[in-house]
Amino acid sequence: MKIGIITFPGSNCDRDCRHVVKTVLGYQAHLIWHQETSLSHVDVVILPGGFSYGDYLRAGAIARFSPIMESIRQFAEKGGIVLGICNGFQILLEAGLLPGAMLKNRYLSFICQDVSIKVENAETTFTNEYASDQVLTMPIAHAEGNYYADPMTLSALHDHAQIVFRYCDQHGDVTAEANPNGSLENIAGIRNKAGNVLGMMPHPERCAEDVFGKTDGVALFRSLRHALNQMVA
Amino acid sequence: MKAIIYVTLKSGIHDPQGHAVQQSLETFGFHAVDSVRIGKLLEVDLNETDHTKAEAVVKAMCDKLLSNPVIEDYRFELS
Amino acid sequence: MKAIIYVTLKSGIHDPQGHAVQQSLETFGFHAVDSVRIGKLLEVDLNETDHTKAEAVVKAMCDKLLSNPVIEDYRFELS
Amino acid sequence: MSATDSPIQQELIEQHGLSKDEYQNIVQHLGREPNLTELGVFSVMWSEHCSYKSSRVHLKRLPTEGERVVQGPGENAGAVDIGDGLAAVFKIESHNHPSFIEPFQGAATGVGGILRDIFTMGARPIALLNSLRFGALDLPKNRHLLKGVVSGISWYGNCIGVPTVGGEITFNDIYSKNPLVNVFCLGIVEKDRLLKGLAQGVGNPVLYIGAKTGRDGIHGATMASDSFDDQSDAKRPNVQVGDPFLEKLLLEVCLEFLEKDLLVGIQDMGAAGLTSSSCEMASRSGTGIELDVTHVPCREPNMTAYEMLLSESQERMLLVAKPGKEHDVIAICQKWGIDAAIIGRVTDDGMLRIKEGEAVVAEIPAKALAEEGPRYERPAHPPQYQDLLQGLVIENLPDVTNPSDVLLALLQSPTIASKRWVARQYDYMVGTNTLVCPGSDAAVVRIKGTDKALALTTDGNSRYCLLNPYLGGGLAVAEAARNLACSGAEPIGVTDCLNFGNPERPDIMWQFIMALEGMSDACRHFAIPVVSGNVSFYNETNGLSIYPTPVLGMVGLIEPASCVMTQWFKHEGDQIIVLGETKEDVGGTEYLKLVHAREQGNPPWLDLDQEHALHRTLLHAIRQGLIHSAHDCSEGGLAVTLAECCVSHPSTPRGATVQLAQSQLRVDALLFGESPSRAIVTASSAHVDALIGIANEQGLSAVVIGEVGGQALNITVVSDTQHHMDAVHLPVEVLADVWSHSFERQIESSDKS
Ligand SMILES: Nc1ncnc2c1ncn2[C@@H]1O[C@H](COP(=O)(O)OP(=O)(O)O)[C@@H](O)[C@H]1O
Ligand SMILES: [Mg+2]
Repeated sequence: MKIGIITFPGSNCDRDCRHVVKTVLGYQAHLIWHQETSLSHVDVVILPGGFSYGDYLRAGAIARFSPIMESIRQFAEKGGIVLGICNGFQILLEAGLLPGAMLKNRYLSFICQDVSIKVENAETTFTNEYASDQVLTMPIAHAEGNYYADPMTLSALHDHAQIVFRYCDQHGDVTAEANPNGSLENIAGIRNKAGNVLGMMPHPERCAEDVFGKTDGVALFRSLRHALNQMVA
Repeated sequence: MKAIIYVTLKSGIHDPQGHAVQQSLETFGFHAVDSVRIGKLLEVDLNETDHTKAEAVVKAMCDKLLSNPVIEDYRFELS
Repeated sequence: MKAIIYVTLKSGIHDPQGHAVQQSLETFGFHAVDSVRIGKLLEVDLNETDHTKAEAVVKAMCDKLLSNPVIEDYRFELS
Repeated sequence: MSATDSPIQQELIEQHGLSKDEYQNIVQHLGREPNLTELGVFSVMWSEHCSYKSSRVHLKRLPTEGERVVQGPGENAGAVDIGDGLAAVFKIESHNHPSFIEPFQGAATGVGGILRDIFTMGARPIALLNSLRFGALDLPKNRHLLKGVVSGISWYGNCIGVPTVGGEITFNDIYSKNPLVNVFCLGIVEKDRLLKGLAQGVGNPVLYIGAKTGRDGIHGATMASDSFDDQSDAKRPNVQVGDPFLEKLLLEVCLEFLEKDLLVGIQDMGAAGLTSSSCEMASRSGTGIELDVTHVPCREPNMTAYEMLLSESQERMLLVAKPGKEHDVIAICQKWGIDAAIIGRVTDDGMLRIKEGEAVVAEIPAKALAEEGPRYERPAHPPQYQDLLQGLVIENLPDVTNPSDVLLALLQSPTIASKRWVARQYDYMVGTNTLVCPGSDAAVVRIKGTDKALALTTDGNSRYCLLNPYLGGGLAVAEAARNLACSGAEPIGVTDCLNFGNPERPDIMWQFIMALEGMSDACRHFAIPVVSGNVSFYNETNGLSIYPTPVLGMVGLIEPASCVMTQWFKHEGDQIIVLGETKEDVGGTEYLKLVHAREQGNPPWLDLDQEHALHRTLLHAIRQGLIHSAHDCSEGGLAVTLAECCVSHPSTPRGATVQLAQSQLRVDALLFGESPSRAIVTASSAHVDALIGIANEQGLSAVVIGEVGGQALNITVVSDTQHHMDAVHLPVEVLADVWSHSFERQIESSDKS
């Protein structure tokens, strides 16, 4: 599996993603500068976390005009797998590759902590190595992760099983107390209608090594490979 | 010309930042405040003297970058 | 009453955010933009009907909380 | 050289913070009267902040050598060898004055500054820590300062993507008008590729990269060398605004220069901006630098040479490129969207020569600015109040009768309560290196590509230093080293930030000298070299000085990385052992302040040999896999330490049952006294004997005092006559709630009262 990781000015989880994909999991990883336009050499594109353009104006707003974004749009249209993590999710929203928008967190400005999230849909390109309703522990670290969509968009998300992860408590109950940022319906991650683009606020690359005592992120990357194998087959 | 652009959250969308500010006003003893909503104020200097052209440019900038139509409205003044 | 408060950076204070926005507008082809400065726009609903009192309250709020007098100026309108 | 336009008046000299003698000295160096620009340049370079004029003669006492030292004090940051061809580069710096004037931007730009110090050495920053001091949280102003500082640190560090992995915050009213903001950064570089602030090679191009120059912070360096009075508001236009996004680009650009080997030298434009970077680089290299200010990228129109030379606009660097490489440098800057300009060249005449086009506007020997500034051996005397401070007669105070309540009160106090409210505003995980997150004795980051990890801590206890600055200095070093040892690390280097009052006062100077001596002796004893540091004087408002506050940032090596230890109890049934001896150390404690409202007495006595024995015992025990947790005793004593062991586990608090032998001690000294050189460790029963053996070999006492388990913390005190006192009996739930949430409750609920 060849994974392309986009570096925008201000990305800061690009190298973390590469470390996990390449050194920990043994896949191929390429950092791709945002001014490049070719994605022909990769199977999967990751938009990593960070503060592209300092998150000035709105998180992800400026990055979406980078030259690579047009290539990503075409890549996604042809069914290519695109994963946006944290700031990457925000960029996908701003670019219109995923529906909705991010508001500022409801309580504290920036929150860094481990949260529990529930796999709402284990049939996706991104989650096929998880069990349905499985409760995962993953870190979040963001100031704008309060997902918003208008009622029509929200019902479309429901209709097409696009909600992939929700914040929950340790037992898997999706409660208001378990919602760290005020996100609509505790949404932590959504995919597009076609199912090949996912945006999520938690960081799977930060929980993919034994040394951290948490490895729930590994299955996400494994799911991608599984999905790719099936696409080829 | 100079454009003053006002970007506000669409009505009906909860404004967490405004809410937080309202709460701290409350704790500082400003009880007369019912609600606070926070938007952006952009002052843009343009080297464009034609009013119609300037208007078109500012509108395009707002649509493309300066506001997010999913959650925000904007209006502007030229002078 | 309703107060619209405009908070802007004092002149001479660097506005990295505005600068970054201006630069990206430039790269997206908006060459007519000389400078962008970004401030805040606050809409405050007050349950106060007396204009003079409202004015005093809003001024106090701005001085104490809504603006940072070290780097920002403000002005407001009541309606 | 153009003649002085109009003669320099006495008033102007004073406005520049220069004394008459200093002015005469300038005239001597120049062989003529300076012009206004030159006067400005001298004034910043000879300010306390840049010249260390009151401290330099004393700083020599610090031990700065050791086998691992790659770079000692004098460069942008210090560096120590950590093996595998790598060096750890680190430094601590204060941003106290700017943070008082504007807490958010002041703290943010402090983080920006320390990061630049690290990556100008070619090192990639991998961790930030801080050390903060505020007045008590019941004053709204102090809460405002705390919130502003924390969000400024959080904004800058998170945005640039360097994790803030730890720090410390303590509270005392003395900091109400002079809060302290000290920030520490650590980076990693290949040892042989360390970059330095050198301007070698006559004719080599001098480049300016980064943000454009504005009129920000002109005279920031002289401000940092000034005390506050009620007119300080007038100094406000000096506020600088940080741009972490630009700094992130600068960071990547600098590392790319290193990779492509384009540079001779590089230095950050910190305090006194263009002036200090250029004259220091030239002075270090025995060369000169000639700059033409018309090439300096400016943000505002009509800036004068004076303004450009003294501006403290953030996120700027000065560099000297290898011959012919200047265009590669510019190309890399263009790729990342950063301004770059060739503004001058290296010369052989030792002069800092500033031109405006063809006209020379300033011409000063670089060494005169950077190295030959004034140096004072200022008078130093112990203050008369010192005897009063130390004169505590403990027998006159009643012993504790309600230890449970006192324990809860201590756990609630913001100095001791969990700082999770703060830490979770920081991205402490970015970089995927953080093995121990905020909440244990030290933070631990792994070094990718090796089997090593580094433990990091910042420490300092200013009350100890007030009561006995010599002892206080040593205790700060001891605590830092102990925190590292508890984490499984061997201390390998230290950086210090010396925050003091007005050095022109003999009592302050005495505190400074004594504290420095205490620190030096302790560092020497433990063989930990000091490789970098910072002095912040004039932390004084309306004549009231802060307590003497030396803060240490210490780095320890863990190898293999699997030998990492954390402070919390882990297994039911583990035996609890106290290492080290408890003495009657009540003076200067949190307990004495909280319960008896006194900041008095002699601070706990520090026996350096015992302390060292503790460090070695901990390291041996951890490396041999004998223990499951280790937590040092510091503020709040044994009782607080035990409670923290119970409740600081990130998810699962545990109870414990403990019996303490009173052996001649007062109960308050036993439970809440702050004897150093102690730690609480746990081990399975099978390993207890081996552990005690190691301790005894090192000449350290080790006593089993109880067992982990149950739903409560029970502490029984057994007197010499076998009388049993149920000192503490508290459900773990209660302890956990009080310790975990008190801090945020005090910040948030006091706003509502
Ligand atoms: N300003 C801060 N920023 C981040 N973490 C902090 C801060 N203050 C305290 N902490 C964390 O809380 C824990 C306990 O701090 P402290 O009481 O100072 O420890 P110690 O007494 O062992 O030095 C440490 O892990 C520390 O890193
Ligand atoms: Mg400790």
